[in-house]
Amino acid sequence: MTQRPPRPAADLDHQLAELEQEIGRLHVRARDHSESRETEIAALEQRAAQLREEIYRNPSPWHIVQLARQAQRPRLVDFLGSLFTDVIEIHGDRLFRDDPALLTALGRFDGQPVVVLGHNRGKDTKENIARNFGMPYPEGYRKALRAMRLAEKFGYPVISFVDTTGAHPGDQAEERGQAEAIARNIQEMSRLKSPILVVVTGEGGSGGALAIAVGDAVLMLQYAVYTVISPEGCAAILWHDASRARDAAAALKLTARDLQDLGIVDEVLPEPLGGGHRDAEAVYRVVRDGLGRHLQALREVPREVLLDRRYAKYRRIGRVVETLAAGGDGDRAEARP
Amino acid sequence: MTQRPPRPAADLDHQLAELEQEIGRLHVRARDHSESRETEIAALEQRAAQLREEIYRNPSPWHIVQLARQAQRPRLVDFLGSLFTDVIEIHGDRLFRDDPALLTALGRFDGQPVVVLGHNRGKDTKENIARNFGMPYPEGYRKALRAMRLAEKFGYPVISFVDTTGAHPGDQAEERGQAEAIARNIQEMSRLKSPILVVVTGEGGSGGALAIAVGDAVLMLQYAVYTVISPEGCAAILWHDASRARDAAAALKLTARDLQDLGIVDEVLPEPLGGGHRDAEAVYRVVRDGLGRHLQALREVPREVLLDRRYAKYRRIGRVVETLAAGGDGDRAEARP
Amino acid sequence: MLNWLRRPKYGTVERREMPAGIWDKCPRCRNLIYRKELERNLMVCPKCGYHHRLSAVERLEITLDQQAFQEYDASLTSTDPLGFEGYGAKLAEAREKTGQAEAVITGDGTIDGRRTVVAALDFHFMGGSMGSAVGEKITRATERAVESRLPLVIFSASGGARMQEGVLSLMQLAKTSAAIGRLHEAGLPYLSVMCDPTTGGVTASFAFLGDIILAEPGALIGFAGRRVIEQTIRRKLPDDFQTAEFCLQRGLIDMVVSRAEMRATLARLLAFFGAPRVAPAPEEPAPAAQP
Amino acid sequence: MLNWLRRPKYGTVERREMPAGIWDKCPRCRNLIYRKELERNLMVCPKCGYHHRLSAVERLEITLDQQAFQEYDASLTSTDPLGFEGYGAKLAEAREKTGQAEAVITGDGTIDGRRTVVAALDFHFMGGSMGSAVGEKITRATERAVESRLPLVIFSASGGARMQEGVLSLMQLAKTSAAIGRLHEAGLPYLSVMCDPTTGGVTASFAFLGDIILAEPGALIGFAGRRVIEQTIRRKLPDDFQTAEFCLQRGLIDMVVSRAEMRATLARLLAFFGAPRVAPAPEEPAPAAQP
Ligand SMILES: [Zn+2]
Ligand SMILES: [Zn+2]
Repeated sequence: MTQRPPRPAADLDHQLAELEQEIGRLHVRARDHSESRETEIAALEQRAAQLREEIYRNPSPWHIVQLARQAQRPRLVDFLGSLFTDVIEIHGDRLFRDDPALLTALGRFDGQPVVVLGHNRGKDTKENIARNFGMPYPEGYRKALRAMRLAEKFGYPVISFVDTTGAHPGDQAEERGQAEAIARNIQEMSRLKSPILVVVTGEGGSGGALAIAVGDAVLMLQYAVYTVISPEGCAAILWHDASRARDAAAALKLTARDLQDLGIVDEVLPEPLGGGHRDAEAVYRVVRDGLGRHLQALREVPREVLLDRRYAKYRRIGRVVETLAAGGDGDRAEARP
Repeated sequence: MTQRPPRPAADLDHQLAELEQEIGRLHVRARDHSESRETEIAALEQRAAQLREEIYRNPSPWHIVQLARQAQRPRLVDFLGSLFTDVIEIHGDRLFRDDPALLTALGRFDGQPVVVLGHNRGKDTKENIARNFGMPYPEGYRKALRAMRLAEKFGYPVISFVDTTGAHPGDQAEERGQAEAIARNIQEMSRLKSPILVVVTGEGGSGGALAIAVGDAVLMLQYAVYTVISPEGCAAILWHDASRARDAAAALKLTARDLQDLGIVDEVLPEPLGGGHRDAEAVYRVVRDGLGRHLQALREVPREVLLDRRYAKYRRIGRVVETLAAGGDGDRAEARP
Repeated sequence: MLNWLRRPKYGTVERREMPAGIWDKCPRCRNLIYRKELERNLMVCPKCGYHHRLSAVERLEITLDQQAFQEYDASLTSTDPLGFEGYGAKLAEAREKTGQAEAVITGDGTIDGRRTVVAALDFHFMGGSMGSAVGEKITRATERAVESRLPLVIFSASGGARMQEGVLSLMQLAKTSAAIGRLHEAGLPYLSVMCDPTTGGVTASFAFLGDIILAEPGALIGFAGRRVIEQTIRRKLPDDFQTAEFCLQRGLIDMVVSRAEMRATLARLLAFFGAPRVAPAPEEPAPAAQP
Repeated sequence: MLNWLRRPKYGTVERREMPAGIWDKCPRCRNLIYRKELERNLMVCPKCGYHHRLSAVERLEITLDQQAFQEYDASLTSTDPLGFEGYGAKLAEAREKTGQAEAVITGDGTIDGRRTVVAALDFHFMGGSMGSAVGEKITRATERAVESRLPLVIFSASGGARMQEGVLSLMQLAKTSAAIGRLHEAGLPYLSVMCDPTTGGVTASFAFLGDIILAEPGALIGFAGRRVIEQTIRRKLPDDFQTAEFCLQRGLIDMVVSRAEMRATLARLLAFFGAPRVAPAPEEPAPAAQP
């Protein structure tokens, strides 16, 4: 894992905020007093742009958490519309309820039939309330599993889009066995006889994310995050101080680059400077390109090899040591593949 | 299908009821007046016994419906206790609820591991209310399916006991997809890679029965019934007269012998004269014997042959004609195997 | 309606051959609708969207490409295996009324050029009830799909099992579901379309076993009947209980598709699942309505 | 307690080595219970049946036949892969406190003469949290079960994933579940025993993937924490929420088994599933408590 020198991201934030305030004040004064402040404003804005670029170029993990949570980030329905053709949404777990937080669909990618699924976050509050902010109930995971079994029946690849703060922390989700549903999906995905491609596009929140994120290739947008717990939750539990979320974000190694270094993410898909919401088309391009390459590679892999490789891929994730082996000093070892 | 001459079952019923009343009156009089009526009573009781035997020996379909509904008939828990050893009940569909109307268990039959399941009717009102009178909710069928998949994983035979008036006619059962659950079970049982033995022990009511009744061998106790609709329901719908249930019972061909004639039941297990509740041990004996023989035969069948035979068994059930074939007169034909 | 489908040999169909210009009262919105307009609108009320029930012939006419239909087992019918009081007369009456030998039409045809095996149940024939013949025809059609490696599309419209055949009719649930099970194992697609009403034994067998389950708007879909449920729970059920929309919300079906969109939706699904494309048949004049 | 288990090499266990005659207050019924009596009763309160939490060593001691245990990977432990603030110190503390290198003990042994692979999580070790080492040890044990064609029994007691290892710990859900998936495909039995508490990532992976799932009475079993749920739904949860009994009623587990019955129940299940029977080991005197 590479360590990068710490950057004073907080300072940059602070400077930028002050600049933006000052620019605002100048605009108001120019309007109210009919003064021309153009030169002054232009200078400040140039400085702000520089600062922004500096931040964008080397965003801190906490900045990246903010980018991942950006409300206007491309969502599943955007990817569905831009990367796939002949999309037909399918509904329901055939057991209890159709969970709008998790979308499943048939569609074509590069003309080939695939099954697409993912967390179905909305663009605005109304959509998000209707879709429970992309936090599935157990029936959402079971709906995803049904779609994946459909894919398996026909040998179609599964493409899964991960974008959730996590599982739904509600009593009914517990009563209907969300732990069981997540466990079941993880197990079934590890053995599903179809290629599985995963793209982490926004927030990859813990079990609610992993429940649809076990695959042969896990791609991740540059400013997405993927984490075992939210930085806020981590700071609250470990340090009893939710305001240390910024530190937790850094400590958790939740960025795409970190996760690539840790062997968890297979490819980082670069985003436009400042975040995917600034140029959605550019995001679609890198996702399309990434999916295309990996799908092509996976198509050629025989089914048994595919399953063996998938197993080996997860098998080796983790860092353990034999503390007392050979005299007690400890051999550092990757998990045995 | 053999046709038997009609018997005046109703008359016998009537005569017996009158005799029993008269015997009762004599007993009362003997007690109240300290008279000895022993000879008289003995004569009447002999006559009643004759009548009973006559009825028992040739019960009408409607009598058999009554016998099948007899409250003291041996139930699943009795069979579990008497035919199986090392019984361990297992619970739950792993989805929504543990349905007490449907029991699933591990156990040994003749020392061999099997999975046992069935409708879990109680012996008294309290038990029956707790178990919804053996009428499963969707989660009951799904629990049964889970148990069957467990059997399949280990190659253990499934032994299923059918004893229900039918599926639960409630709103929640509908909301949670009881049609889907029944259909799923029927399909999965038709393809399950384990031998399946079914014993219809009491009432085999429509879809609620069939949901656990698809198998390689379907045995049926002599005074059990198996029907597409209750005689009362049939009479009400077809003739708008529920009191014609007796006629419907005859018309529906719901007795074990009738169903054997129709190729639906593989073996009729004889019951003691007057019904299984009069000698439960005798019932256990015939069920044990029947299960033992069929299980032994099925054990020797290779898995693929088993599935092909099971398919063929159901494939040929039904009576159809080609009405207009070869000039329009109609060739009677069994369904093509 | 297109009125192109080759009619079966059974009897004469008089269904809806009323004098032109007649008006129908919509059973839902109570508006009077000009019959021709209703027919042009695929028997969907232009005022309220109510989907009138269609016969199996009408269903196939509006779904399949013209001329491409090859019917299976047109003359197969149930006998009266139990000697059930009144059954023979009812069968005869249903045949006379519908012009069909049984409550389902099966065959293969194309939808927008995609070949598929297809079945359509007919509620007008003894409530679309499944006896031996319906079960046998569904099963044979399913087996043909497996043999020919074709998809299967079934339009259900049924009150359930045909009680006049006793347990023989119940066993058709097992027979058809077993055939569908083999179809799934063979990796072939099965699209189930639930039309108004799809209840009882048909829901508890093939209708709920589709890879994709579609339904017409407002279609009644359920296992137990509303009346018996209300008796059990001792209260009124909500109006939308057991409707297609209710089932969609409960996760039991995939989509509710209006009749106007159904053909195109099926075509897209068949295309997705790789149903074989056939060259479009040469245009021929539509045949006269009756042979 | 039997106190026969070979102790791991790590540190000195001081757990419960208090002077004889001490009294414990039961956290549920508040009665004072004589420590020896509690131990004789397998750490179950004789007054109210409260099941005290056991260490992994205690769990194995009361479950396995004496002397038959062969430990796997005793010295395997998590490193601090993320350089996470405070993690190293916490690990060291947990090791010192429990005498274990990690939060799970794995190995094989016999239960009533039936050989099985077994794992026991230790809630006293960082809340039984699953980091790389716990995931790795569970996975290796599962793979050993497959290689040796042995059953697998896992006693879970865990607060979930170990957040100090970030997504590496989350990925242990995938790793262990994949291994369990292979075990199922190999047709080998897996008995999952949920002890108090089994929550978070461990429930969302191997703990809920047992062929048979058992739980101790009153054990807390759930994915999300009570507090966060109450914040979400803005009301109090019932007392029995997320208990073993609650899960049983919800169809999520197979049985609730008291500690007194657990060993016998596991033995019966292992016998049912055909776990290989081994000759009983010759009686040896129980070893002294500490090496
Ligand atoms: Zn209308
Ligand atoms: Zn106590």
